[in-house]
Amino acid sequence: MTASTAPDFRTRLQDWLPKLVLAPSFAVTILFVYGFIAFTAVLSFTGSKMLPNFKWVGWENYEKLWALPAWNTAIVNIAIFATLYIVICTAVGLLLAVFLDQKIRGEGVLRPIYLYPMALSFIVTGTAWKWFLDPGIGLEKVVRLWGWESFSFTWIKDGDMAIYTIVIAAVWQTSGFVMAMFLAGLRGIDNEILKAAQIDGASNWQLYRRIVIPLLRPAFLSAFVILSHLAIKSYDLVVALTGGGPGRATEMPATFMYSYTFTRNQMGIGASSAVIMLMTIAAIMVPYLYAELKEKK
Amino acid sequence: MGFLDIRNVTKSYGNVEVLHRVDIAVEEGEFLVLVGPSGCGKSTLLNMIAGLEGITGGEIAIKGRVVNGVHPSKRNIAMVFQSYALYPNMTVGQNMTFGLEMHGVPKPERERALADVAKLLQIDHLLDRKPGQLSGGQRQRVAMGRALVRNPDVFLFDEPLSNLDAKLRVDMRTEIKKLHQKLKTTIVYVTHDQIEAMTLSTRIAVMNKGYVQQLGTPKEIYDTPANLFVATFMGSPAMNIIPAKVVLRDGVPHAAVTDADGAERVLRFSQPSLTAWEGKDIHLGIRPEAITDPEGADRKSGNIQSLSNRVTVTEPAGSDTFVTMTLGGRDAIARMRADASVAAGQSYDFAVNMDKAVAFDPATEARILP
Amino acid sequence: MAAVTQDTAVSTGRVTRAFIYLLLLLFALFYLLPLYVMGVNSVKPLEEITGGNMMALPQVWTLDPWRSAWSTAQIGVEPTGLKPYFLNSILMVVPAVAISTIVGALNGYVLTKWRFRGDTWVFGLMLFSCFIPFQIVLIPMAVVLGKLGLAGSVPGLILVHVVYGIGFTTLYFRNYYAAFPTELVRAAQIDGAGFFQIFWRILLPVSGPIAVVSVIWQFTNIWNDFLFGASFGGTSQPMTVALNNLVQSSTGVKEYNVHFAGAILAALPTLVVYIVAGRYFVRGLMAGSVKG
Amino acid sequence: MRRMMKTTVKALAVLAMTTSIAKAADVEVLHWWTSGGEAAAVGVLKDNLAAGGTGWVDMPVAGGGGEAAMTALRARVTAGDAPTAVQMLGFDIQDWAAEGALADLTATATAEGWDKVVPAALQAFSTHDGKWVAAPVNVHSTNWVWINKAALDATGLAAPTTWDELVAVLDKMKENGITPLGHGGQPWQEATVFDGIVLSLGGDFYKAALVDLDPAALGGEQMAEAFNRLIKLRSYVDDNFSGRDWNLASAMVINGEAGMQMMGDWAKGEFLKAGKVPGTDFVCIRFPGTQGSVTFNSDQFAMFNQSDAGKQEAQVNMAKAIMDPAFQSAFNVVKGSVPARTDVPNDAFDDCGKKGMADLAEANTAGTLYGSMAHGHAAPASVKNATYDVITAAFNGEYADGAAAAAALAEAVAAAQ
Repeated sequence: MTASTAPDFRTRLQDWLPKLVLAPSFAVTILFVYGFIAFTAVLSFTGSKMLPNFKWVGWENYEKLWALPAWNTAIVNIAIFATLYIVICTAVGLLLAVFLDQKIRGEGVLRPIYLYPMALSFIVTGTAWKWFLDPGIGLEKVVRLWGWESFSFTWIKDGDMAIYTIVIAAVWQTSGFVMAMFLAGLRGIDNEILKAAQIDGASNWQLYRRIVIPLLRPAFLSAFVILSHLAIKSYDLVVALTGGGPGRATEMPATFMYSYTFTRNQMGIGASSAVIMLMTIAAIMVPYLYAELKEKK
Repeated sequence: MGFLDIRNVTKSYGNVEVLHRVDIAVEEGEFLVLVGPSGCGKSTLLNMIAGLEGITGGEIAIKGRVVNGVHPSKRNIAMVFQSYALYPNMTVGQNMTFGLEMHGVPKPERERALADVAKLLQIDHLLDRKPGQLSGGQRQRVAMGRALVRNPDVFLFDEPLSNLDAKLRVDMRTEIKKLHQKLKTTIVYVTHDQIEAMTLSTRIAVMNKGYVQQLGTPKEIYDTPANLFVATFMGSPAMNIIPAKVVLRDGVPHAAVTDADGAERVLRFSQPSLTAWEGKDIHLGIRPEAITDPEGADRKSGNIQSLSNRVTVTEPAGSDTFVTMTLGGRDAIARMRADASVAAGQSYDFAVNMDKAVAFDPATEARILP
Repeated sequence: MAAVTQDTAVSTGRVTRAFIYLLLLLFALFYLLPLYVMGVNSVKPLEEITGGNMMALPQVWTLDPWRSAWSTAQIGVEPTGLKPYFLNSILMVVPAVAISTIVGALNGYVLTKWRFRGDTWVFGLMLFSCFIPFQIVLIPMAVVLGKLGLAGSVPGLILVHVVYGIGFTTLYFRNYYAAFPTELVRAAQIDGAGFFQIFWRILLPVSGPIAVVSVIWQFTNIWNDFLFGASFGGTSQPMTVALNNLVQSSTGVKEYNVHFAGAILAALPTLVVYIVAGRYFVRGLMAGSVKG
Repeated sequence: MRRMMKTTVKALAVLAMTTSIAKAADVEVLHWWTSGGEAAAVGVLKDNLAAGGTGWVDMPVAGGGGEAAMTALRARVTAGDAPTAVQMLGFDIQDWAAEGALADLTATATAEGWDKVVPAALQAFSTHDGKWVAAPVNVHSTNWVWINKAALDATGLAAPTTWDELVAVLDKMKENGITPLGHGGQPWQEATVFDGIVLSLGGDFYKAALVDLDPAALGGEQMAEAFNRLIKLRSYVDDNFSGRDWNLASAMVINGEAGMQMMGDWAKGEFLKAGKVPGTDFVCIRFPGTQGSVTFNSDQFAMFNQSDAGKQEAQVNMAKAIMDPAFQSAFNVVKGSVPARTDVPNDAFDDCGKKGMADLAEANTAGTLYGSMAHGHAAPASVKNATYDVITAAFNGEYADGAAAAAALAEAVAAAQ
């Protein structure tokens, strides 16, 4: 009996290969994501101005940060923006997906129309949006030219309303993508379930409310995650549309962080705002990831 | 030393041992079936033979060569999967020769092997199709063909018939049996279906909770189950298990069964050795076919006992009629000839073949050996 | 009406359908609006824009803004138009998309078919990289790129985009491969196929739908990136930076028609990708990423 | 797969090599002059350098008055791959010099006699610790007002020279049914206007408040008055101002929709481009009350430390080329600004340009040449932006009155320091 219990070379290699293949990605993630997060966290406790330095200042940056009115504006704005953006995008996306799923003629044409905004950066569409929302040359003027003289749409110029114009543009950009996700979810639902529900006497409305929408739960979750991280990261949208204005009424955490880190030479404060943003993202993502990965195990 | 030796094999995931000291020696040409409920460890064992899962303890040897740690492809085995695992992007022909290609077999040789096997399985006309275009039965054949082409030392089957409908399953079962008889290959076959196990195997390993409960020929397993689990798992309808007490009548051991109304029925054992169990509780095991109408009783039996009882349900199954009664507070099933005239609610005199009865120790659940 | 051949088994009345079509068309208008604004103003002379109505069709049609944006507009010191930057973008986007997609596919393959202890942790950690705001990694990234000698070069940009793209691509492929029967992998192993052979011969041929999703996603993200391009592009700046240079001059004359033409030019590749591959996109999403 | 990787790696290596070869003895210039006129102006510099055998590797990054470029610069410097020359404004030069990142040009400067021809106020930015670190290209003056001649004539009043006259003109224009003040609601534009207002309250006050950041001046009564004036100006602006680009505001003045715009000298380009003639179609005046004083910003090229001798030589060549009077003239004629050296002949300049040069020379001699706060030549970026915040808020009516705004300004500046 040839009693060699040691695995042969090829087998050992095959055992290690998967890990070897994954290792670079993992290492890169550890360095470029977590290493950099740690770096930022350290910076947030230093007196870094234009370039990083490591003069320890304790919690000073955080104290300064929370004392800044602009940061508080940014927090309020992101709360308003994220809520409206996620809710409206989901609603519009779902509505379009459900309607598009009714064996619509021309779906092949409509779908790319709904989807294409996702393909464009706001560097590209920012100016067009700015114009469109501008009362002097945009919607307001056009509607007035059409004869509705009293029409008024001056949100982008109004410190209290400007944040809602950002919601409009953001919804424009991503609701098509959300639509695609829901559409995929809808197409994945077993037709027999729908037939069964119809035989049970459910009206169309009941059918969707009681059967279809609950079945779309995974799509809802994916949409929520994608939308919430887009909301928190939203930067070029704000820059292109309002530049943070009127005044600083549309300041958001991402624009705030960028300006303090790079244009105001207060890298320490910028880093502390970044840390708070990251903690917020983690607070949303970690429970989701945990639940998601736990279930699939 | 067998052709395929499984020696003291254990498997653990972390601290949890899922397979406990399995010891099986399979001879060349043998058809071993691993049967058991899901989660019993049978698939794990099969995967370990295949090399798809590591071995925690013990050894597996094929043709005398210890294969622990040897890559699946170097064990000279072939496997047929439950889902057939046909590569969806390849044609049937490519599917079947993929293994040979991977092993560096030259093309002409591959073509020859493919042609032979395709002819054997009558799938020549399917070779250019994709798996998606095949019916369930055809896929099953292709999956087997893929294994056959390799001409391996050991064939491993992982519940290959469970995705087929009832009729096809029976047909394919016969087909596999024929193939085995023709090719005399060594097969390890996993199933949870005890009929497949009985019909196909030359030997069966009944598994539960990571233990081999019993290893034996189908007849051994059926007639002399090692314990309550094997007794109830093998056979359909399952063996009737009735709580009873051993009493001595005229120095001969009898099983006393007490009904809910307090009435006691007594059935004489054929095994004198049960005298030692006098006064103790046992579980009496009688297969349905050992409880019959008096005319249908086994004439070779030396110990037919009469049992009068009320019929609760009758289920005519065409060839037989199954009759349910209450015995010792439990449902017991009798298997009558189809023309036995019996109706629900009636009282009836059943004939019990006590030669086929077995007794189990309630504490250990093991069969009390004669 | 028999619902058998319908996309869904829901049948709707005539009035409802009219309403649905109306609503869908209204939304289509809403989505098309900015594109219309850009398109219409890119074929007007400048006076018409600064003086007039942005929604109106041009009185004088001209293609000069397009010509100018493509080949003669001032981007830096040279009046090169966007043309040369287009090539820079392609040189960066193609390898970056290819590498991140392949790496994502391999990762997804390992994470679903070669599972090991702690693999979900590894995946979770990698996934989080999708969610970090890129502004914060700028400075440390610059340090690392400098150390690697990749600063200000196309390979450096590719590295950056791959690093922050693999989170998404891994997610897509992992979800997709999770639904792929593991038995096939086992069968291939028994057939003697190695780690890479299984990947190339068995998994990759059926990864079409999810590869489309991954490619579309990566292509648009990388093509549209400005921050990394401006910071790490060095002398091989991508299209977005050039477009930004064209559009964002602070103290010069603003040629809006050229800006719009340039914007559409810069967006063309992504637009084409979405329109051509859009149908596969939904299919790919269906196959992978929204499954629970 | 392995083969593919190999080819990719090879291709990348080739790419990397070609880029590094291209850099060898050239100047790599990071700048944000990307629009037609400006870029053409820099092109002159490029051609001059090429004539002397020095190549030019262009790295333009536009956006937000150099903000994007500065971000890119930070990334480049952190990566240890600084460009050879970078367009830079005011305090950024000082900040980078303080980091020790800039090359020393003193030898060249001494040989060429820069300190005699460059105004002292500019030198304050071009030198650090007595060493020359940057070569100034131009001087923009920011306290200009551009008036539509027809609109001014319609008021029957003369071009204003004091605040009260300005208000009178603006009121009259309002009566005439046009928007008196064409303005774009972006922080830097509001700050530009504010610069003019503060300067009109006295050069010393400007220096005390915005340059020296004296808390008393920042929070004092004069500052309250300045904010009151700013708030007053808001009433002459249409409701649609916010976010508007400055050149759209210029267009309003050009079209006669608006009466005047308060903007730096670069606005002239818009008027000229529209075919308007200075003196006949539009009038350029100093912000009322600031004649004789100039707030400026100056584009300079800072040279970053290079170890390579070839590159150092290229830097010197570039610095010399920038300071060449012929280039200074050619560049500034195109750009609308005035030369950074005072000995450049004004033949090539138009009326407004000549006036700008004369004003600059006058202010330089009188000591009334001040760095513009709005354009980062009065205080460091953190202070500048904190100031922006208050100005923009005040302009948008977020403070009850000038005094409240002044108090907020003093506080914000203190916090940012």
